[in-house]
Amino acid sequence: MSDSLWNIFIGSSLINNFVLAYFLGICPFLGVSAKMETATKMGGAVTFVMLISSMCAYGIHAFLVAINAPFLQLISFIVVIASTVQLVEMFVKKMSPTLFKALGIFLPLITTNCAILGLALFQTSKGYNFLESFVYALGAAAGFTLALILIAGLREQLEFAEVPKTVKGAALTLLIAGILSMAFMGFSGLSF
Amino acid sequence: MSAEDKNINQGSLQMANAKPSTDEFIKGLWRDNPVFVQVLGMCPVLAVSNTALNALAMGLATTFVLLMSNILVSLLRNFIPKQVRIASYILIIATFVTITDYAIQAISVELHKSLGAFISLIVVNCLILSRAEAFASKNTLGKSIADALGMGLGFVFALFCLGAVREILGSGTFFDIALFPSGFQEWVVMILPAGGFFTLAIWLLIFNVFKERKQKDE
Amino acid sequence: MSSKTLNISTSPHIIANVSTDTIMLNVVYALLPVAGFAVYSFGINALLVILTTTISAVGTEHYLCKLSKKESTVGDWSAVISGLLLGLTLPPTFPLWMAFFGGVIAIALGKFIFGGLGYNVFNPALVGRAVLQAAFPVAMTTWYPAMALDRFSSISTSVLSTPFMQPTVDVVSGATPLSAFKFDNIIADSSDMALGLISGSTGETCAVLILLGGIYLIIRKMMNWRIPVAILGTVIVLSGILYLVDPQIYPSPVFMLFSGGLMLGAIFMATDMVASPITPLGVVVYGAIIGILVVVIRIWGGLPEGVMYAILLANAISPHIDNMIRLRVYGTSKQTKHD
Amino acid sequence: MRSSINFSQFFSGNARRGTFKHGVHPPENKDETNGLPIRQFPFSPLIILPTVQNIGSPSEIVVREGQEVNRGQLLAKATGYMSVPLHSPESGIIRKIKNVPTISGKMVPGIYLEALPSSTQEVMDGTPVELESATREEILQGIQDAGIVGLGGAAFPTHVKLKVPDGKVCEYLMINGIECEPYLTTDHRVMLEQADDIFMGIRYLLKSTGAPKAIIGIEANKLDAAEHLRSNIPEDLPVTVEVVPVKYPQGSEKMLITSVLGREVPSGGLPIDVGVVVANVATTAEIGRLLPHGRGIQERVITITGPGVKKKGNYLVPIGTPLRYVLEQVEAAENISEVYMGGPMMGVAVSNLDISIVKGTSGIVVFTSEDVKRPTKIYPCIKCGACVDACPMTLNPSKLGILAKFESYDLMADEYNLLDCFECGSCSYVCPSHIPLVQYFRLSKSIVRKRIVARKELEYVQ
Amino acid sequence: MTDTSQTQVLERPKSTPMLKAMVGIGIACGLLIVMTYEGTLPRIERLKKEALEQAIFRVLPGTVTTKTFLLSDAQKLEETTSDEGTLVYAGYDGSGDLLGIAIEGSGQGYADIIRILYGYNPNTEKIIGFYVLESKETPGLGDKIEKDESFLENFVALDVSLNGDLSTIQNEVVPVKAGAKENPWEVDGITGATISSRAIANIMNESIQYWGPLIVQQKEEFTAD
Amino acid sequence: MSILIAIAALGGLTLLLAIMLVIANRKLYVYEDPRIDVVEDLLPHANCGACGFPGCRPFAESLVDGRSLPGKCTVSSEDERQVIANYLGVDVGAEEKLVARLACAGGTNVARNRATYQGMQTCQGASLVSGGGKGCFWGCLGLGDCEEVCDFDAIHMDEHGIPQVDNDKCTACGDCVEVCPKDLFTLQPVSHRLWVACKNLEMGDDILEECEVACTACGKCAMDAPGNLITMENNLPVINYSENHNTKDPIQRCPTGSIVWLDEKLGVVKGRESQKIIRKGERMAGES
Repeated sequence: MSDSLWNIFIGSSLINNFVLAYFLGICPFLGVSAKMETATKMGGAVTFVMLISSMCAYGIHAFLVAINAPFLQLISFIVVIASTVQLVEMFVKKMSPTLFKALGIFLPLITTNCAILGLALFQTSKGYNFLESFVYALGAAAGFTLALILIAGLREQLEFAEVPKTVKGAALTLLIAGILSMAFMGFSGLSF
Repeated sequence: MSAEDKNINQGSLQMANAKPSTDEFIKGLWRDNPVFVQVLGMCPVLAVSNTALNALAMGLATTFVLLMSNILVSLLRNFIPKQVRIASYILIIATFVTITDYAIQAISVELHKSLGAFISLIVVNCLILSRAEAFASKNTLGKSIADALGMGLGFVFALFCLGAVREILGSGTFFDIALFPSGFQEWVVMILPAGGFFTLAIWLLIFNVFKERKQKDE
Repeated sequence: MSSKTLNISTSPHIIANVSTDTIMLNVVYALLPVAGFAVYSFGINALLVILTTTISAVGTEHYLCKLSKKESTVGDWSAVISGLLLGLTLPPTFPLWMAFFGGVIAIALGKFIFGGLGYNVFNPALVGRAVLQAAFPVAMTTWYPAMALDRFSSISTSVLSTPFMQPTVDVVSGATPLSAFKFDNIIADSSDMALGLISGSTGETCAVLILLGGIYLIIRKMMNWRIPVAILGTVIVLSGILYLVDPQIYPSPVFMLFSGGLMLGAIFMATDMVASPITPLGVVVYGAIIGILVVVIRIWGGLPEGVMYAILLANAISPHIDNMIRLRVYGTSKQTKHD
Repeated sequence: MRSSINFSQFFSGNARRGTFKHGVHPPENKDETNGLPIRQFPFSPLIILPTVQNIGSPSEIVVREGQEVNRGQLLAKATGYMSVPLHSPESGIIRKIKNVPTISGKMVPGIYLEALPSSTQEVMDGTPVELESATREEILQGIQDAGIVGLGGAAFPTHVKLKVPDGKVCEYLMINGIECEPYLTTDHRVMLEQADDIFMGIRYLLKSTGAPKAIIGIEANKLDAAEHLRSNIPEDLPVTVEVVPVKYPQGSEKMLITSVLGREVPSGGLPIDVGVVVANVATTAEIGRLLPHGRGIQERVITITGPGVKKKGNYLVPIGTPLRYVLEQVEAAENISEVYMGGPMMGVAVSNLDISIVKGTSGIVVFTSEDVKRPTKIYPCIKCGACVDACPMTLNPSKLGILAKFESYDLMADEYNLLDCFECGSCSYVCPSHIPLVQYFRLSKSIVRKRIVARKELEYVQ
Repeated sequence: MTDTSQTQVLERPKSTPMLKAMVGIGIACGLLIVMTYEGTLPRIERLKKEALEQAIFRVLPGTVTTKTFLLSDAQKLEETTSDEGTLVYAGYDGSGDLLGIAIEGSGQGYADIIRILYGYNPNTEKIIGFYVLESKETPGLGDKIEKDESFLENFVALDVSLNGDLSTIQNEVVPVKAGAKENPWEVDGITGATISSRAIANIMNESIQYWGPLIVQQKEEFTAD
Repeated sequence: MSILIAIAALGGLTLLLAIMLVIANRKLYVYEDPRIDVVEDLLPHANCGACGFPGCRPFAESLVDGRSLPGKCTVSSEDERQVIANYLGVDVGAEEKLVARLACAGGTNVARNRATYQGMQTCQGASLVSGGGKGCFWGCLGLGDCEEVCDFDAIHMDEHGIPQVDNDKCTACGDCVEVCPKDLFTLQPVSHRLWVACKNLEMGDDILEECEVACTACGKCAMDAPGNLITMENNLPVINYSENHNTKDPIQRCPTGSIVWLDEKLGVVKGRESQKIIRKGERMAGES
């Protein structure tokens, strides 16, 4: 069942949004969605890392199939992705201390961002070819960034709202995410 | 996130005072519950908590990985240079996750299917890495085991809380046993992603209310 | 002259004769004919559903205010609007216990957690409906034909189904024009749709009355006319283009306009002031987004109807619209101002 | 992306030619007094003169207790450029020199002057400023010496305002006869009754600013005044009369300039940045009347009106007349509850009847407890956008109000142009939720200004 | 400030311990994983096989034994023991008579791809059983395709008989509205789950169009011993 | 076979990774003093700014740099400061504890209102409307902005609408000083026992119509005070704290009690002469 690239993109960004439908990457999502600025930066970082790790994952998978060692899939994925991310992290720390400060402890946590490993695992299990994987990663990153930015906008606005004290914080973000997740259900079944 | 910061701080301060391991165990269960208080490891909590069984299995799998990695990290803590610690921890964690993955497949293919990719995703559960980084790498084996068990069981508890609510309301069953007479209207939303968000948010609210009450009492 | 002290306050010392509660009350007035027609065409069932949602929304608002030790805000009529709107978007034979639950959710989740009136980033009624749609998809898509003969004499058993139990389907379900189009490629008669002689949610069927209500509010300047105009305009243009491309596959703009909840959504839901942008250009963009999403979801999506999702999504986007589209402040250059 | 998009004007509606964007239409309530000619107000037996009557520095008292002074005699001299002298409004004896209350609530040094009952109240003349021979600077000096401040209400020293800075050219002298405040008819009557003084004043102003042309801006609800002025323009004077639509706050100089010339005064700038100098019509008339005699200002025209007053009218009131005395004379009602100096849109509520009329008092509006319509309840902002559609500065008062409520003052100033707000009150007027927007903004502005000063000081220290 | 610079120097370790630690851990981990993999592999394969057989029993009721057939590149069906390639499974009753063929099909559902297994009787040219292998359809709505009894009844004897020259099926499998089934080749939809039920019919239609002629033409492969 | 593959693959992979990390470590290393984190952890996280830095982290940085001493942090306890000092091996740098003090005592029981203020119920808002409705222009408006702004629960409005500072809880963060539109708060060392609880610049008894406890600028305190301890400036007594001010004498003859003394046991006390006002005030409070 080959799908058009466009539908793969719509699927991974809107229908099966990584955050709102698969719950991937919730931790950074809760942390950095408070401000638009950090949200966009984080979105950029995740997009970058996703594209890299999607390509890495494609290569690794091909390699592991070649040497007939499927049992090494998970560990190789995570190790390669983690090291790539760590490189990025060091690079950012060196190049832009302000960006590093803004993303704070979440840069190392990109490594432990399920969205990135999830992407690698899903694209492999769906058996996408290189181009499809790339589009899939692009869609996933776009969806992640979209969700992040939408929530950041709402949270920024709710900074200036009389939110009951008990609800403030993670609970509020989760509730918004829940409502957004329902709104995204409107995209289900979307295909061109 | 301040809750998390605080916890790490507490962790680092606690290494100074010699507290018994039981403390490490109990704190993870309730006071510093990884999910409800620290808001860590959300992905599996939300994704596989649509039935109580899945939640329990996932929780136990995570606890196993957490325990084993905490043990290893604690043992190797003086051997691993600081710069490569994260990479090493991830290696260790990934190994145990792979092991768990195969073990669950060997137990039940059905269960493995319903947990899906989320077993593999235990690797990136922030909880495990943060315990390895913040606790096991600085503490003795005994304490690390206690911490892992406490946090792990706290995680199981949280997952179970979610899974039970979502399964009972969403499917009208509990561990696949029908709880209600036939004709019960399932609240489908509970097993949908949105329901996961809502249920977790409501549990967080309950914990917040408890916290506020306690503060008021003080 | 009196010896008592004068009152002092800040300028201006006179105010225009409008008040938030009168605005809200007028929205209720505008909704009443729609609700009346709903009762006329779907009978006693619709009446019960609308009453239930309204009562539960108002009750929840009152109770939550009490719980948070605030003065009850029931008097501003906004909860009544949410309850009424929710009732108008539900199927006529919707179980009352679910409707009640929907009213509670609309206020608690759609409004209270954000800090009450003025801070609800989503339209509360739609949040309630979205949860109901997700929770009870079957009940939410079980339709009842309009103008049934026994509509005033009998109450559907599904309406009165026991709380927490599945409704018993006792009526021949009538498909909505949209689902008929989506799944069976049948296009309903447009004059029937305009007059509300079709099945659908209680309040979405009579486009004429909805339009009249909207015009009343626009004349009284209690509604931003740009929003419905932008939404309906976008839908007409987009579906018009598609219709011209291939009238066999794509429905006509008239059908798009009068079917489903588009009218009700465009006029009464999307215009929720709190959850929509504030600048004139902003609301036009907002309306256009809703229009595009409605067409996309209806034509290419898996669901027959997408107005609710479109508005919720646009609600989420509206802070960004407000952030990006601002009025040029008097005396500032037309170029982007940098600090 | 942050600023608006160019064609936003198209969507914002309300962008008629010949007027500014947005604005409101409060009920005018001018009919009761606009037909009443200006009448001399009785001299009060006691005059209380605060030394702070203008924006800028206070004047310095040059008389001593017990001294007898004549009407028009200098009582306090200017203490610098941003200051004007104070002249005696009545012939009398200085009773006391001590702190007196002002409308701002502050106590400032002041003079208690007891009128001499037998005095004829003849005005003392000074050195005239000859129109033909005086230089620009001499005219400005003459205006300062006459103690003239903006009589429209702002009380900004007129000579400062008229000064065209080096390098700037004044293309138009704009005479502001708009009077958009409800209730007030002061300028209306001045234009009808003091046309000659106005034209004389314009001569002085044209000379001092170097402007080739003067425009008198009048709102369409004072067509009789416009007609009267138009038909009396001296042939040699390059003056035109422009009638602009009735809309509040047309009388703000920025709005007037936009309406008449289609130019926008840049944010943070002055009218002279677009080649215009604006003077209030009453101020102009006063200049035309006082300068040829070298007199100081001792009285002004005030509209005294409102439901709480029996003898409504336009009065020529000596400056320093205590408010209590004024209200007694016009037979104010027993149950007065609110008194405003200025109009109801931008005027200041009086907290204490012991204060007195000052140069900037353009009107007194009295409400009784029965007429006051107070918002009973403040609702949360529902983002209806009424304020956005009202703000003449095209700000976003809704957002500003929410930010002010949550004390994000810096954000208000940096992102939402708080400091461009001139507190016209349009937003509060239309707000259905009765949010005290103007008060929020006034507070926010004062805090932001304080912070800016503090920041500058810090930079200076560093 | 001297101690600060000292710390800085101390913070930079030598490279060898880093290399040693990493490689050591890597090798140890590799060992552990391989051991687990090898240890669990037989059981996992057995479990998988059992699960597959169970599924086959469901779509071909009464099956006692099964055989796996591979579709070769030359469009030939051959019995096989491997689990690679395009496979179908034949089910036989106790007396060794062919009950039917279990065929896998997949296609786009409402939320994601749906994988189904259905039983096809090449003798009667009817579909005789149906089972959902994998679906992420909306619980309570789309997942009725697995539970709805009246829907499953469609597949007890769904007519997919071939046309005269055995090139394709005579009547396409057509989804219709719930309760509107008139012909044996029509599939009754599910109220409220129209898309998912349609998807099943479409997947089946596409699949049987392909497999029907193939299997009937090589029917003897299955009966030959 | 698969064992060999696994070992080779993983070994190779980790080796590659390690090499990469080693290189990265060399090339891209950014040094940050780890003590900053530790010190920040030890600070109270109040981010109150009383130390003169924008928050706890910048203060921690300056502590580690040696630019400031732990004593600057007025929020943390003596012990906590000592811990930081020990950790960094520096002096605590003790600073005397400061507390906020209010220069007004004109509660609703003794002060008159000129007008009834309507609008925003904050002092800052009210002060913009003719200075608020209070008779005394300089006096406390009593709407509690300081209570609201205090993060340490150290300020509470009493029954007459005058803020009372809890000396134990006050950290001298200065928020109340900043927020008070009438500038009535000052930060003073706790050892300053004598202070003036009035700020009105009027002279003579006229002011008493507005407020019974206002300073009338009679100058008796200045006369009674030893040496140059008190001088009158702008109709108000000014206390020269560099003089020895450990005497209660100046307050004794104050007719309105506007100069006060902090007694260790009794709290804030007023002079003999003003006792009648306090009694009167109490009685009035009882009646209302």
